[in-house]
Parts: sequence; structure tokens; C-alpha cells
Amino acid sequence: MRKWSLLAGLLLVAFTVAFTAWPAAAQGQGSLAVVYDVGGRGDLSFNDMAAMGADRARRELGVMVTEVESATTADFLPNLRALARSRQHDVIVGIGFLIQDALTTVAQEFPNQKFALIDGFVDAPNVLSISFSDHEGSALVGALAAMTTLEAGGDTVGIVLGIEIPILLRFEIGYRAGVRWAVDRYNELHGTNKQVRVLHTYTGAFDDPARGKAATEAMLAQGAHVVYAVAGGTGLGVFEAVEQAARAQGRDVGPPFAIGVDSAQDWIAPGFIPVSMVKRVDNGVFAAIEQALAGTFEGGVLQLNLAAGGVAASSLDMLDVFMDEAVAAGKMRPEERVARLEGARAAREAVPPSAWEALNELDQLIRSGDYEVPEALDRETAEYWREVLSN
Amino acid sequence: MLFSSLLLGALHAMVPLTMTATGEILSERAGVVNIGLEGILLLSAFGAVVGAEAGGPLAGLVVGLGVGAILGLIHGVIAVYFRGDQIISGVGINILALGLVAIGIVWQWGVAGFHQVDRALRIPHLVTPLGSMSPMVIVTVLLAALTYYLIHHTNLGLQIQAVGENPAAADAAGVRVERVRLFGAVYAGALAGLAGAYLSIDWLATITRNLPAGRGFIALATVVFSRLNPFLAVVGGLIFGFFDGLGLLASTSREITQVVPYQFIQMLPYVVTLLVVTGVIGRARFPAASGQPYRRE
Amino acid sequence: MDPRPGDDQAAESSGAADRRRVVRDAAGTAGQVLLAAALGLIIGAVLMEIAGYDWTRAYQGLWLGAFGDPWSVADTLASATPLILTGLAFGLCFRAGYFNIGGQGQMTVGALAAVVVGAYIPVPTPVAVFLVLLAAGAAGAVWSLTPAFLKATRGVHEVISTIMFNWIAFYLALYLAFYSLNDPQSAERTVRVLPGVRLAPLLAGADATAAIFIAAGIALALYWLLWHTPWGYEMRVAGLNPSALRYAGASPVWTINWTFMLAGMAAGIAGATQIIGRPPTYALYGDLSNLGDLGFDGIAVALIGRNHPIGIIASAVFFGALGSGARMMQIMAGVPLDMVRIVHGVIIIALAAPEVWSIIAKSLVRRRAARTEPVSAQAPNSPARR
Amino acid sequence: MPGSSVPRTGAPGQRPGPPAGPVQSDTWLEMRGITKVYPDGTRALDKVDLAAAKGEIHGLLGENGAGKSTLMKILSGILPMTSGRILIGGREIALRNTNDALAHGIGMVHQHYSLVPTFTALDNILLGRGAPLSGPARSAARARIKRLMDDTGLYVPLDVPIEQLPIGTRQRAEILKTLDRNVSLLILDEPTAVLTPQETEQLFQVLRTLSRGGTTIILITHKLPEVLALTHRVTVLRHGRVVGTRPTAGATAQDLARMMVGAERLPAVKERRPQAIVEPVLRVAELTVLGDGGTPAVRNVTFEVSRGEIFAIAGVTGNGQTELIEALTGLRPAASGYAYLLGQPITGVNPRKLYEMGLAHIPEDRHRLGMVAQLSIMENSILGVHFQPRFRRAMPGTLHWGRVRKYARDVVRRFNVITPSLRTPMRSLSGGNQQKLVVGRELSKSPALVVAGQPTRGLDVAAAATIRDLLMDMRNEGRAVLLVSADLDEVLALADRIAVMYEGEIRAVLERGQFDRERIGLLMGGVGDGPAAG
Repeated sequence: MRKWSLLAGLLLVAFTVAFTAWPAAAQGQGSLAVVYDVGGRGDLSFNDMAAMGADRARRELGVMVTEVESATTADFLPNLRALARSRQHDVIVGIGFLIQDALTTVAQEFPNQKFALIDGFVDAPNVLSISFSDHEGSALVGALAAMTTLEAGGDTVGIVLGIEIPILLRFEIGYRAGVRWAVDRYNELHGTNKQVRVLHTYTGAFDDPARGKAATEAMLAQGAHVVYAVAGGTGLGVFEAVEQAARAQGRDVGPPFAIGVDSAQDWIAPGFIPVSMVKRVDNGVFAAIEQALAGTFEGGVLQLNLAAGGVAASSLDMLDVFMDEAVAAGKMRPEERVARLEGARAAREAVPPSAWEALNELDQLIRSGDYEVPEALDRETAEYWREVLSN
Repeated sequence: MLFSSLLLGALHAMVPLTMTATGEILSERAGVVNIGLEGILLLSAFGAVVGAEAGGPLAGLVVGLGVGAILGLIHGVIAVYFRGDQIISGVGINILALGLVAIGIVWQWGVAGFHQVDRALRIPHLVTPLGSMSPMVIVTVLLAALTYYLIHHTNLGLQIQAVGENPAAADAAGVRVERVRLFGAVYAGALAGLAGAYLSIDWLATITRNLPAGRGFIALATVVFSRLNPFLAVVGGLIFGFFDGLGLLASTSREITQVVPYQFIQMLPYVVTLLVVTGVIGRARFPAASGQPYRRE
Repeated sequence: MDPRPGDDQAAESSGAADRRRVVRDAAGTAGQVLLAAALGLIIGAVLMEIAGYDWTRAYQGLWLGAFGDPWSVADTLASATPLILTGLAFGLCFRAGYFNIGGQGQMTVGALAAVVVGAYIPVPTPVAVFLVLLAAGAAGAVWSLTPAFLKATRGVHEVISTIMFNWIAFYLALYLAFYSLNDPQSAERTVRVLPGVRLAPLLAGADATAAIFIAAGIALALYWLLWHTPWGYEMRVAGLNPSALRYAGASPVWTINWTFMLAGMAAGIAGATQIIGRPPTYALYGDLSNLGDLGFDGIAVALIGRNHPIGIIASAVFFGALGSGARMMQIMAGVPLDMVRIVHGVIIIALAAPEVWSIIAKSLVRRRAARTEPVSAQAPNSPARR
Repeated sequence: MPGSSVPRTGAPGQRPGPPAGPVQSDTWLEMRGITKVYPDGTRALDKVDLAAAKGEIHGLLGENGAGKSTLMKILSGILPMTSGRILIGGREIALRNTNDALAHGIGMVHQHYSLVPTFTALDNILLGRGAPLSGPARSAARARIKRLMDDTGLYVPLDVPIEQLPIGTRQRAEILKTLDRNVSLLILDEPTAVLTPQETEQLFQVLRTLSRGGTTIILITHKLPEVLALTHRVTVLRHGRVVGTRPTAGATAQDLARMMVGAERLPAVKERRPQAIVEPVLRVAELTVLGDGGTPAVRNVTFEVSRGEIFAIAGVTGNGQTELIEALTGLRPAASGYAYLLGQPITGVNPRKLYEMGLAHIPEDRHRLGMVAQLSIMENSILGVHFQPRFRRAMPGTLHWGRVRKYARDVVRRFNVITPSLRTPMRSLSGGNQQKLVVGRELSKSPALVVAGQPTRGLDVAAAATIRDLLMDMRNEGRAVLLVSADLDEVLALADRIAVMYEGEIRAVLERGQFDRERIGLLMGGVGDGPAAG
């Protein structure tokens, strides 16, 4: 064995000699670094939306983009530090509220480095904290869900979530509020006294479509008409369950329906997702680098609510833009694009107009401040609102 | 409605567990243990989607099976011919698959994370009184029966048991120990491959970076549960699938979750499996030479 | 190798010869690991070349990220810390003949216990740290004793029970972290542990803490236990020949329980190091994302370390290096984290079959021997495993 | 077996008569220049030549480790040879695996039976033959095997799992399995090690019949009387080399023994010193022990072993001796009855406690119980005594390796264990040296009682003699020895009293002076006296 260790030792030495030089400085005008949450690229959630923003920055602003994934949350701190230490990036964006602690620390250690944080808050002059009003967007799709159900004579909607963490409570309670608002509106218009039950499940996973599917099947079996997926990859199972239930009844278009989240997911199951609650993390990331390059970067809070375009119900235009990008990037064939867009349109048309009216009406109310959507970021508050909103 | 949905859900959830476990049962009978089932499920699920997009659902199944068989072959060659450590090889396959599929999805479709499988490329379902059911449910039960027959009623089965119990004796009797063991490893890989294909082009109609989400390990537990009897693997898969579905069903009810938090309800399949094993299944006897390489000296 | 030297001579010369043999075996194993690593890196390079990444730059990043400067070294050690312990949790059981896949669950309950004790019991610093480790170790031990008990009394195979217990621990932790231990100010994580139990970084700007010494200390203690106490002797006998264990007058039930208990303790303390030993959070996230898959990774770490405590330290550092090197691989060459996983996988598979290396070595020896004399007696042995 | 000390006429085949059948002198099987080098460099065979004629019974004699089994494994296709040629009927053949060998009509009956324990005899016989497991073809195969059983007189229950059959029956199944392949060359590796004299004689009759029918037989053995009783010619191997081949007729046991062990002095059993004091060390009263299947394996057994006495239990393996030993050494609970060591009850007591009370246990299966193959000599030398204070440091719990090393060195020297070093793994030693270490470890305990199970099974003459001497020393020092052995010659040579065990009962206890080989043989086979108390 001695000769093997000798050989291996030589290899090691060669390795050391070859690679012990610091990398040359990056070139280009401006550089953006993104540190993803543990879900990483492909989580169908805010990481993917952040990546979309980074792509847009690369395309439109010509900046260099460095992306770093984290295997566990314990990697956040070293990831941020390594980026900050290289002093090459105009702004370093951390994705997700879990990175907040690490970003707080690094922002203090590198006061001259600009940072941005998605979904969290760091009180430091060199950090731009970007928040989204997930509850407002969720209320919109909740109103659509409830109205669709009532018009079809149903009385149940569902929401399938990932692991129970504060930010998901915000989605759930927002959705419940939207449902409640729409039910009251319906009863007011029709002089009835109907109720809509909201079934919710925390599946304990963000990456297990099978659990999403089983949870959704359980809801559909209890008469759920619309199911809102707030569970990253687990949501794929929600779409599949809904589509399969509809097809089993010979329908190519809902009901039942599913509602997508974070990005415009309408295209994933064309015909069954009339709307998605879009969270424009991409805009947040883009804004951060844009401000940094323009010299207008200031620390503080950037609240991207409904009125500011931070959250929204998806539109066909949005979908169009997304698909254009996908086709341009060679990720989607043009004929596929047409089919998917058609499916999305069909799903929209299968939802009664009154549901869209309700969604738009609530949208106006929230923008104008006439209706304030309840927000829950802890369990007690959430439980309080569940109680209030279901009576 | 509720019960039939639950039962149908359990049947569909049973397929990947039981099919994977069935193949592994034969392999462990022959003395090769593969802890890399999770990785095989994942990589073959990916392969099946690529195959289906090239040549339809049947091609998808074939490619899934083929990818699984190749991984089984790699594992088998390491375990049987190189007399390597079966546990290490299996762990390696799991990790390798995680990396390969994550990168493969980006290479193949240019998107990170997931790719949706077109409806036309999925396995067509059967219409049953319960509802729409995948033919793979029936295939799984048939495969379990076939595997049982193969092990207990054919000459090959006799050889498989012999190389698992006493490879030296089998060798002396003229059985090609290496080939029979390799067959076991490939068979386990192939069935896990088929199960992986079922995940992606049938049950869930998608491929993600971590599609099996631990089902390969549950399948491993099902193997232990089954005491190496494929029919008991069907029972084990069904019990797990049923209580998994039941847990998710119960946790949709606020009335229940206010009394028992949903986290405890969702422990149900794991607790029930453990209770069944503790109370009913008990001590399992594994082939004497299981997991051990055979050397002639 | 003369098979039959006189016994006197043998007994006298054994000291130095044995030491040489130990060194040679260790060097052989290390050589194999490095060769496997080289193979993994080569295949990784090929894949990166195909995918259009600059692999030389990527590997430059891997090296710099792992060992390029003191901070990188510290990060490597920080990543290695929990892996040493979860690796021990698997490796110790494996030595004694059991297959403990339950490190993940044992680590999870350990982390929970660390939060409970660390956040709510105000005592002076060194005592507090000790109490936290004790609590975490005890929690992990309790969690691993149930499968041990089921195995001893009901014959329930530990593979099935530890897998089930992992999931039960997962849901239990989800519940406790969010329903009982959550921080009212920041509900996404549990309350932070008290400042007195937080281990400070050893080097400003890096997150290696004294936890690395705890982990290494436990590894050394287990090494000492295995090779220098009668109990460890019995554990090794149990793993190699369970019947001989009974003949030697030891109780198999007792040995199972002891082994699992110590393994669970190590895994539990791994959980604690992720709470009190990794700045800046000092709490458990509600989705358990600061634990990740460290328990499962421990299996690979232990196997590569040949289930030997010292080997596990080396192997954990190797894994830590790949992990922290992956950081710079992403930053410098844009190579995704998953590429590192592929390299991991190839290395592990290559290590599964040391016989491959000896076959290669043998063919080299044979070729050389053919030139000199008919048969060489110096064909390398494959190192003893299990 | 104590070599020449046992007269030839006491051999199992008591009617040696003329060697069976005529032998054609022309060579049919020929092995030329067979060399085998193991990967670790061990040269197991060095240019070995062997020839046999059609219908010849050829003895292959040698000590353990002489290379007999290796040579025959090469001939039966299990091991590849490093160099050499094998010819049958003048044509060279290539043997890549057992199938090749079987195709050339070569079949081997192994010492460690090559049977799958969970299979029935029928499945074992049909394994690898491609026979279906059901239908008419199986019935045909069954009929064929029944005919074979009638022809050879080797009867075996076909549908009972092998692990439930007595060892003699297993061997019959093993031979049937090989004969069913229509072999023209039958190799038997130490076939009589576990048989009663009567069974041995039966087997020899079968072999003679086969030989007359033209089957060539190679018999591996180290028992000289068997060679003399059965074979036409004999080849002696030593250290992987052929010492010589000669016709059996005219050869004497002394000649062959000298060829086998070389110039070394032939060992004889030490002198038996008279013992004055009779004082029971072990008392067993009405002891019943359950076997693995839950049925009584030891039934109501009563006996005493006194100081300065070797009390031997004779019997065919599998008649309850194993369970009896296990019950007396703390490895198996007793169902009823009592056992006392120096007056203290010992049933259900932990082995460690028993060792402290003065028990030494040489287990009959050293691989399973007595040693850990992967651990070193040093570590094996303290197995079972590792908790004793003399191996511990002052610091609680710690092993003092320095003392262990000293102790191990002492055992290795005193018991003449040949090993390259104390750190050599146990598995690298030859069987004899492994056993010497186990025996040495046990006898070093200064025990009051030595329980020795099959202490010389599978050992070469020299090693076996050493161990027998050690047991006699123990006796002469005034210790009690309980010897369980299936080797009748050994029992006759060593014992002061012999108890014969059959189906869990002690059928008779004989004092030295009443020893009668014929009667003991019958008792071992279940013929004669009923249950007896000792």
C-alpha cells in the first residue's frame, strides 16, 4: 500500500500547488450575488422567483450574477461571508426569512457591503429589507375560490401547505379572510346565509408531491371545489390531484380547480389552474441591484404589497411574458406555449364571472385601504383568526 | 366517497413501496442488500420521463426499468464480483442520484427543480367502481405473485435461496453463485426502476429533484416488514399507504387537529407500521449469507 | 511474508513489526480514499466539461473554499463537527453489528433537548454547556434505546424501527419547535439558547466553535472505549461474532443497549452542536432546516471512515471540505451544489470496492513479478473491514 | 487419534479383508504438477502429481494444512489452480467451475457439508440440476433418487429440512447428491469424522460397491486405519508436496504415519498417573435441556465428574452433547434438574460467573464460540477473561494491553502456538494453532473443571496429540475433565470413565477396564442398555 499513499500524496501536493492562487477579479459593470434558501433553485417558490429576477438583471442590466445554494441553514453565514469578503458584488441578496440572523451578523461585519433581504427585516443602514404582503394576494385568490364554489353550489374549499412556519400562516389566514369576505359578499348579494368551509393541511414537506396529492384527494373527497397550493414542490401533487379528479369525470377543464402560488403557475396544469397568487420576488431582487447600480440604494424596508405590485393575482399577460421568456430560452416549444396558454385561458373562463368580479372588487378595496386583510405570523394569532373567520 | 378515495389513494401509494420491496426481497434472498433503492427510484423516475418524451408511456416504463436495472447491475457487480461493501455502494448510489437528477433536469429541460409530464405521456388509467385506477396497481400485485412463484416454485428460485443461505453449498452443487446473485441485484434494480417510472409518469406526473421523498427507505422497511414474503410486502405497502392517507385526511379536520395536533396525526403510518411489526411480525429471519460477499478461498 | 517463523522470534519482534503494520494499513486506507477522491473529481471534471463549466476554476474554488485561508479551514471544521458525531452514531453501531439509520432522528431530539435546557436553565457557563450536552446526549440515547429495546425483546429489526423513529422524531420536532418552544418575537425558530451556553467562534469571521473539540473529544473517547476497555472489547466482539460474545460471558441485550445508547448520545450531541455551536442563530428553525440531512450524511461519513473513530474524524473533515469547497465552486465557477453531490456519490461508490484497487495493484505486482521472479508474496491485502 | 498407539485391528473397518474388487492398473485420472498459490502468497500446493485408475479407491493422507482439501477442491472445480494439468482418460480437461467438473463426472462430498440447511434433502439433491420444483418431472426425479437410495442403501427422508436431520443422515444426503450426478469420480473429504463405527462400516460397504461398479473414489483422511481398511493405494501429502504414493497392501500404519508427519517423533499419550482422592467436582442430577426446536435434547441426565478424572461422553454428534455442554457452561438454560460445580448450582448462571468459579470451556465449535477470527491473537487470548482485574489498569474500566500482551505471549509460548506475531488476526492461523490458542487460554485459567468439546476435531496428528497431552496433564494435576468427543479412539485413549449418549440419554457408563469398542459402538447407535445413571 505504501506506493499508493505515495502516489496519493503526490496528487495532493500537485493539487495544492496548482490551485493556491486567488481568483482574478470579476469583470463587467456591476455584480449581483444571490444566496438561496435551503430549498434552492427549483423549489417552485421564492427561490425560483429570485432566480428569475437575477436572470432579468443579467439580461437587462448586464450584471454578473453569482448564485450560491445552501445545503442547510447553517451554510447561510459562511456563504454570505465568503461573498462579502470577496468585495466583488454590488449587492448581495439573501432569500427567505431564515437567512435573517446570518444577514444581520454579516451586515455588521461588512458595513460597506450592500445587502438585500427577501421576506425578512434587518435593522441596518446597509440592508434593504424587502417584504411582501402575501396575505393580501392570498385574500384575492380566496375570494375567487369561495365565489367559484358558491356559484357551483358547493360549500368547501381547501388549502394545502408545506411545513408550518410563520410565513405560511400569513398565506393561510389571508386566504381564509378572502373566503370570508366573498361569502359575506355573496350572501349580501343573494340574500342568503351560506357558509364555506376551509379545509387546511400542513403536509410537513415542501418537496413531496405525493403528500400534496394525498392531502388534496382527501379534501376533494370532502367536497372541496378549489384547493390552494402553498407548498413549493408539494404543490405539484395538488395540481395533479385536481386534474385527475376532473378528468375522471370526463372534464378537460375544472372544476375542481387548483390555485398556484409564488410564480404564475397556471401553465403547469393547463385548464385547472385559473389563477395563481404571484409574489414578485423577482422584482425585489431586480430593484435591489438596480438601486445599487444607480446609487440610490438605501437601507430600510421596502414593503411590496398589493398596491406596490409586490403580490398580485396572475394575469394572462403575466403568463404571456413568462412563456415568451421560456420559449426564447429554448425551454418551451412554441406550439406547447400556445396549448398551455389556451388551457390557462379555458380555466379562467370556466370560473364564473362573478368570481372574477369578487376578486377585482376585493383588489380595489385592499388597494384603497378600505379592507385590511388580517395578518398572522404566529400560531395564536392564526388560531384566533381561524376562529373569527369561520363564524 | 371518502373511503373509496382513501382506499384508492392507499392502493396508489402502495405501488412504489411494494414494487420496490418485492424486487429487494428477491435480491436479499440471493444475499445482496441494496440500500440505494431511494436513489434508483429517483434516477429511474427521471429516466422514465426522458424515455416517455422520446417514445411514449411504454418507452418511459422501459427506460425506467432499464435505468433501474443498470444501477442494480452496477451495485451487483460491486457487491458480487468486486466483493465490495454493499452498504457503501448503496449509500453512494443514493447521493449520486440526488446530484445527477438535479443536474439532469436542468440539462434536459433547462429548468431547475421540476418538469411536468405531459398528459399524453402518462400511463392510461383503468376505470373501476372505486374510480380511476392505475394499471400499475395490478402489475404490482402480479409482480409480487410472480416473484413469490419465482422464489418458491422454480429452479431459479431454489438457486436464489441457496446462494443466499449457503453460497459455498450452492457453488459445490454447480450453481453459478455470482450470476444468480447478480440476477438478484439486477432484478431488484429493475423493479425499483419500474416503481420510479410509476412515480414520474403515472402517479405524480412530474419529476422533481427529490421525487421519492424517502419512499426508498420506507420500501426498505417494507422488506423487513414482509419477512421476505412478497405477499406480506403488499400488505405492508397497503397498511403504510392507508394510514398515510388517513393521517392527511384527519389532519384536514379542524375538529380533530384542535384535539390532537396534526403533527401527531401524521405520525400515524410510522407508528402503526412499528406497532404491527412489534406485535404481529416480530423476529424476521434473514438468509444466513445476506449482505456478505462470497469468496471461494 | 514467512508463514512460520519460530515463536520466540515472533513474540519478540512483534512490537515494532506490528506498529509498522498498523501504519501501513492506515496509509493503505488513506491511499484508497485519496484515489477514490481523485476518481470522483475526474468524473466530476468530465461532467463539468460536458456541461460547459470551467472545471479547473471550479476545482480551484473547491480547494480554496476548503483550505484556502484560515476562515475556509474554520468553515470546513465547522461543517465537519456534526458529521463526526453522526458518523460515530452509525459507525459505533456498525462495529457492534447493528445498522443504525436512526442518527437523523436521534440528532433531532438532541437538538430539541439542547434548546429546552439551553434556553430555560440559567446556570453558570461551563456547567450550562455541560448540562446542554448531557441533555442532548440523553435525549438521543432515549430515542435510540427504544429501537434497541424492541430489537432485544421483540426481535424488531433495527432498520425498520430506526427509519420509523426518524419520522416520528421529525413530526415531534415540528410540533415542539413551532407549538411549544417557538420564539414569540420570531416564530420561524425556537427561542434562542441563553448567551452562557452559546459557543463563540474560534476565529472572528468564521463559524467554527469549540464544538469541534467536543466532537473530536467524543470521537477520541469512543476510540478509547472501543480499544481500551472491556466494554468496547465486547462491542467489537458482538459485531464480529455474536455467539462468541455469549461465550465470553457478556449479555447481548446489554451490549445492544449500551451501543445504541452511546450512538444515540453522539447523534444527540450532534444536534446540540448545531444549536449551541453554530453562530449566529443558536436556535432550532421551525422547519428543522439547520439540521438538514446531517444524520443521514453520517452514514456515508462513517463508511468512508471505515467505522473507526479516527477514520471518522478524517472522513468528516473530508466531507466538510467538500461542503465548504462547494461554496467557492459556486462562487468562482458557477457550478451548482449538485455537482458536488455527484462527486460525493462517485467517491463513495469507488470506495465500496477496495478490491478493485487491490486487483489493479495485484496486476501491477504481477507484471513486475513476471520480470523478476515467479511469485511475489507482497500482494497488498485489502484492509480488514467490519 | 493417538497415532500408532491404536492397533490396526481396532480400526472401524474391522474386517479389512482383501481390498474391494480388482483394480485395473492403467491410469485413468491424472493430475500433473498442480501448484496453488493463494493471493496472500501462501503456496498451498507445489507441483503435486496424483494418479488413479478406474474403480480404484485412492486414499489421500496428510496432516491438516497439508493441502489435501485444496488439491481436491481444484479437482472438483471449486478453486482455480495456479499451474498444472488435469487429464482424464488421457485427455486434458479444463475446470473453470463445479459445473465443468460435474460434466466430466467429478463430484465431491465436502467435509463441511455443502447443504443448504433450510432446504429439504430433495431440494438439496436437485439444487443446480435444473429440475423443476413441481409436476411430473419432479416426480420422476424423486423416483430416480429413491432408486438410487435402494441401490446404495443410503436412505434419507427426502422432505424434511436438512437442519432437522441428524448429522449422519446429512452426510448420506450429501453423498446421494453427488451420486445423483452420475459421477465416475467421487471425492470424499473426511467422511467419517462424525459417524459411528457402524455407520462408517456401512459407508465403506457402499464405497466398495461403487468401486466394484467402476467408480473411482478418492478418500481424504488422516485416519490411518481407514486407509488400510478401504483403499487400494494411498498418496501422502506434506506441506503441499507429495511424499509418496504406494499400494496399501503391505503398508503399515507406522510407515504411513511416518510419511505423514515426517521425521518427527510420533506422539503418544502421556502416562496416566493414579489418583487417590475421589471428590466430585461436577455433579449433574436429572438434568433436562431443551434443544433449539423446543423439544428435550438432553433427557434426565445424571453423572458426576471427580477430581483427577477424565469423564468422557461418547456418542454420535447431535445426540444432545452440544446442549449438555451449553447447559453446563451457562450458554443454555436447563429445563429441569440440577448441576453443581464444587457444590454451587451452575444452571442458568452467567458464563463469566462460572469462569470465576473455576470453569474452563473449550467449545466444540471454536469458530462460532471460542474465537473471533478478525481479532488478533492478543485480543483472542483474553476472550471471556477480559474482565478480570489482572488485565485492568488502576483506572476503572481500562484494559492494560501491556499485561494482555505479556499474558498472550505466555500462552503462545507455553502452548506452542505458531504465529508470526501477537497482532496477527486469528483467521490467519492454521486450525491447529487456533485450537491450541483456545485450549491454552482455557487451561491457563487454572480451572477446577475443564469442559472440552471435540477438542481435537479437524486437527492434525501432532496438534491433536499435544492437546490430548494437555488434557491428561490437567487430569494428573488433579483437575476434573469433562470430555465430549465423537472420536472413539480419543475417548478410549483418554477416559477414566466413558458415558455413552444416545438421543439425549446416557445409555451406559463404563469404567476404564470395561471398555469394549464393539459394545460402545452399539450403544452409540442406540442398541443395547437402556438409560443408565452414572
